Amino acid sequence: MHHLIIGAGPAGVRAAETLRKLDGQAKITLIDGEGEAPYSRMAIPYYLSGKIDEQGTWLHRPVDFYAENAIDLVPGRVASVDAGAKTVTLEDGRSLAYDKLLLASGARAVNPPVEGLDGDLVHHCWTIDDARRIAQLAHEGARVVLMGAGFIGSIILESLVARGADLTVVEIEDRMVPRMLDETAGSMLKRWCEKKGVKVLTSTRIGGVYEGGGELNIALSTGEAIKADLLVVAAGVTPNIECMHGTGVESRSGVVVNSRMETSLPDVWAAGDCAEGCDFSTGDLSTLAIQPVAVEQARVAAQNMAGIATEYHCALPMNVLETLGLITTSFGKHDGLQTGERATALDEEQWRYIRLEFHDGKLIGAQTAGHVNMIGCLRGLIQGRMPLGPWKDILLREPHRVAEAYVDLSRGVS
Amino acid sequence: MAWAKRILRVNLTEGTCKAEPLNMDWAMDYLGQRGLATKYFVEEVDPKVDPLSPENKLIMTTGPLTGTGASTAARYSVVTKGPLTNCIACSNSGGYFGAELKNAGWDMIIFEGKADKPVYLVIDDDEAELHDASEIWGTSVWHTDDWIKEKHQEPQFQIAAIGVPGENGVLFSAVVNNKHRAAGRSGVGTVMGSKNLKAVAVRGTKGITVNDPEAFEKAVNDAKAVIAGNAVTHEALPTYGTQVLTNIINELGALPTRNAQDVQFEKANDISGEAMHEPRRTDGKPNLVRNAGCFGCTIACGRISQIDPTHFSVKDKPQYHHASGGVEYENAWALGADTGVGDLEALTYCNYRCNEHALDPITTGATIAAAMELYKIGALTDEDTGGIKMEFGSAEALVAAVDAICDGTDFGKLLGLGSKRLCEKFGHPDLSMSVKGQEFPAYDPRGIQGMGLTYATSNRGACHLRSYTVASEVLGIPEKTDPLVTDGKAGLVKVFQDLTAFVDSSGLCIFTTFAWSAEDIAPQIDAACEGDWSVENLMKVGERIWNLERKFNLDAGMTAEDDTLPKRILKEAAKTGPAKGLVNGLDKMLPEYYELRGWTPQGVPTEETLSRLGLA
Amino acid sequence: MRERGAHWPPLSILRQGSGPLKITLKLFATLSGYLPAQAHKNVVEMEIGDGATIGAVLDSLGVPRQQVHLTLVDGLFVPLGELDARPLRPGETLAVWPPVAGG
Amino acid sequence: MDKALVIDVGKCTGCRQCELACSYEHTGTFNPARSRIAVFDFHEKGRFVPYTCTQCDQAWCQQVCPVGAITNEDGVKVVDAATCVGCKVCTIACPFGTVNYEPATGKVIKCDLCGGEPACAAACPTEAIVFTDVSVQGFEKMRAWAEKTDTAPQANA
Repeated sequence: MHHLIIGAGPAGVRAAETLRKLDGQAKITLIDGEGEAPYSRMAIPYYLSGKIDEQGTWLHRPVDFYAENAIDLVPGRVASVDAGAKTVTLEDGRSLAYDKLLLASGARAVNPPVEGLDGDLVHHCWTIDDARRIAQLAHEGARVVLMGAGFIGSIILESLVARGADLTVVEIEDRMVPRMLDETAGSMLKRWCEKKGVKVLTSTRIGGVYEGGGELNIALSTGEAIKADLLVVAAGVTPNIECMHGTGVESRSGVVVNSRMETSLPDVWAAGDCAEGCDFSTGDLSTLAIQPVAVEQARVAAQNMAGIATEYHCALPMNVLETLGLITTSFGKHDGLQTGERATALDEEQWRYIRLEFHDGKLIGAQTAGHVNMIGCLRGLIQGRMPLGPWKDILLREPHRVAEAYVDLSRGVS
Repeated sequence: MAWAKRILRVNLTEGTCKAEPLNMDWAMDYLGQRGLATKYFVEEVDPKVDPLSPENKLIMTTGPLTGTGASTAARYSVVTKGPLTNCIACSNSGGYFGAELKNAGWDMIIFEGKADKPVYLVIDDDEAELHDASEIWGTSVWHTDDWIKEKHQEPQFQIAAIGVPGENGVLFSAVVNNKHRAAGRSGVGTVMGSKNLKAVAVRGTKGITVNDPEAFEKAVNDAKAVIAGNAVTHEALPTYGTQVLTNIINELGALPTRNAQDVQFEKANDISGEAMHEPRRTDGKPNLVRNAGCFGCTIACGRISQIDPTHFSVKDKPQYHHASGGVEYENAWALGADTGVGDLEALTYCNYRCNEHALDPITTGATIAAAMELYKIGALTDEDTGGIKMEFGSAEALVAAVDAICDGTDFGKLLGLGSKRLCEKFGHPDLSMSVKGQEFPAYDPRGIQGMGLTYATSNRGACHLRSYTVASEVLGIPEKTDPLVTDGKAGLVKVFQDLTAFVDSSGLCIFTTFAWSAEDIAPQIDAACEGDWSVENLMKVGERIWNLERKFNLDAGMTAEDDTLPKRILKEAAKTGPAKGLVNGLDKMLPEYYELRGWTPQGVPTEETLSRLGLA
Repeated sequence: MRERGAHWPPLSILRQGSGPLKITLKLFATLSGYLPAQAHKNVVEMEIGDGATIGAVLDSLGVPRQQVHLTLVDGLFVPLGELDARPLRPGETLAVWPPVAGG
Repeated sequence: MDKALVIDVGKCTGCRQCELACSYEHTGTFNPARSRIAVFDFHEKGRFVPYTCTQCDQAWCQQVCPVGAITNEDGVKVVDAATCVGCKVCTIACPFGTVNYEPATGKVIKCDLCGGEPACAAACPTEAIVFTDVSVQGFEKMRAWAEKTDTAPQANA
């Protein structure tokens, strides 16, 4: 039995590890498209801020983890897949046969249609190699412009400030992290960043980027232009599914998977950022591109590949973000349903906010700013679909008592 | 170490909050909490100050052990000049508030002046800020607690507050924290109200260290083992709470009944600790839900009760149908035996209301009892009571009277004076069972003679918690003495007073002394704190505190004539029980006590005594 | 501390002396479980043999001596050492508690 | 894991000795705010509920940790503070809320059973928290509660 896994990010590695546990004999191959030691993107901001070195980003230490577990790490990028012949062809022409294939090829950063994003002073912050380049340019006092204040932008923002950069953030939408936070929280985060000395330009578009004299001239939709030593582009990611073209696999933005992480092709599974599966919050298909979902999907896919039928009951969107010390989270249907009920509590002075969304006596979504204590309970309540009973009315008034509600509902014997 | 070494000074007039270092020289002489705060108080406040004027100050204070892992290290005290007594006041409470204050990094808060409008103080570790309390002024402790947590989105706040009576000058208002733990006596909550200070909310996350961690761990574990191995602290108190005393003291003929006209109550067993365990006829559930501990307490004597929802007191009031603090011995006595009411559910309701509105239940019950006697002799009329038939034994009258105090009706305002001023106003001062303006608690000094001296000499007015000789005279702790004799009681009272003074200054609960001797306590303090904290030195600290308090009271205008007991206790013999025919023999004990204290026959500490204690 | 077995069965002791007499027995707190079935709220009136001591009465009900801490006869304290020497007289009330404390 | 923390809610008096012991064990200070076990006070129900990690089999925290800072040592999920980068993903992934981020240290903390001698159980005066054989019925009951909120992928086999 040969399990072939495309992609050595958290999903690929988790799948390989799970497969090895379930089957001591199978051949397991992990194709690493970046040619690096498998690492975690989640750790990049901490590498950039100097909190950890490169090794600190590695998915597993010691280095001989893969050798010890007989997982073949093959550097290379996959050019195509032949699902009929059950082979994978790499860009360098090598061909690998498989019995079972897992697509865990992840996603990649994309550029918006803006002129001048291909210069040497413009970088994404997605791969460890991107991070190395940024580290060279984002020195103390460097003028850095960050394009995009989404999840990735906001998480590396802190690293750039930690490096001593003079930072300006440019975001098209009217607030920071618009897909994760509402107007109140997103605006609070903006004010927070501004208080910490970061310029944040929302509802602003970068019109063009021009390099000259070793610096960048960045034109803004407001008519202004700013000079910079580095532009970091964090304008979104797209699933890496090009290698599946021609296989006939069902795909939308990602490769579509069912509850067992099976694609429409026999013996081909997908997990992580490249997979498009059921979204817990909407019941629709979506690519969530988040760490917890990627590893959970990978484990489920691996179990199924090993012959243990396992279902995955939809992915719950959830995020946690620390931006210059302000921690924000969002869970599930954080913007709620029209037919639902909502509770919010805002303390501007203490930089705290919580918003809960209810439907049918249950919690369906939440977002917070400035709360850290027992925050995982929000996931428990939402994904466990726990009937709140009398707690719903209490939480409508006092949403910050959510941990208490959870403990009472799960452990209290009424 | 152990001390946070920092105090918070809140000037309510100016609206300022400032940190200052703790005076460590004073800490070495007075340990903390009761002793140290009293030292600060007497240094800063004119003894003749009007307790309800802005010139009075109010100190909330923790002990060095408060918030550490020592068993019962929950305590904080409120020190001020009491409006009920015009003496130094120091009321001690448990729950979670004190430990939280300490964990926020504060040994004490000194409140001075008076806010021009109602405020509450919020402490979040190092940050302290006054907030507008106009939305909670005029509401209960319970509402205030909920409101502040909701307002600040902080369920982890520990909150101490006053109720409406404290705002309105009811002279026996307490400070209640965690909704059912009270710094109960002498009207400390009334002082808070007079300063327009509604509540203090605190969140602490800084951590508390001790001087010698290894020695502390050993001392604390040894002491916990003593508590766990002692039948009183390991079985009786958790199971029955202090309420186990009701039947004992009644059998002894020392349960003051119907305003101390009698010394035995025929319905004692109906309101006892045993009764709280009995399934009720109506709903088959016992009054008692469970026992509860204060912060760090390995005894857990606290009572959590739930009132019978069909009982007349709460039938139409679902807001009282939940569990909350149940009656303790003193409360059951004051609200029950002393008023002649044997209805446990009614007492529990009244206890809830005392907690909800921060009233001292001892003075509340004893004042209602005095009003019942005034009513009986016709001195108080239906017109005065607003139509309430203030008859001994009437649960309806009791409930109505407590409601009247909480609601601030005309009759409630009369009762809010306390029994001394009430009885004076209606021409029968001798019917107030009080010393220095404060009602005595649940031990009749005719049946337990030592308690007579305890009450007469207590520095905060009549009180059992200044020298609990009941431990010896009734319970045989540390050794049994005869409750009916006066011999040897002067010495007993002095030792108990000094011991209690230092325990009250440590952060520990005095109830530990049912199991612990000073030899169990001293090593814990000594390991936690720098300095010498041998038993010998601690007893001297206790004596120093006692004399400091005494000196303040004398400077405030008190004299030896105030070291007395109600006429009834001194002249009217007990009618039943072992003490039948006896009055309290205070005149035999007091001169010996003064002498043992090193005081003149006029009850004034001699120069020699003062200099020996470093008070000259 | 005596073994309970030394006094078991205790009937011979209860019957010693000239004849039965009535006393009131009160057992409180955790001792209430040792009261005879006809007891009401910690109290029972019972017949004992003339000359029966406090100790004998307690033994007859199986009250463990190590749980007997505070003993009052008509409200007066009886030291533990005297329980077996103190006979109960007609009409007296014997009240007994395990180790307890209050506040 | 042979032994586990078994919590009997009915025995808890709310004294918080467990929080004191836990914080002292892990930080050297008495600081309930940094305890890995928390006692919830449901005052109006007359109920205290000590709450901490059950070392669940699913080990959400361990699974999601992007840098492998959480390991499974004989069933106990242990955070290696040196490896933890403070990304907090485990704090949102744990559906029980028992992994918490400490701003003071920039790391996450959770119950580690004190290396086999849990300080909370040793400090509990009423045996509301005992460290005992997992076969004890109370633990199964507790696990059952935990499973009510179980969001694990369900294995059909």
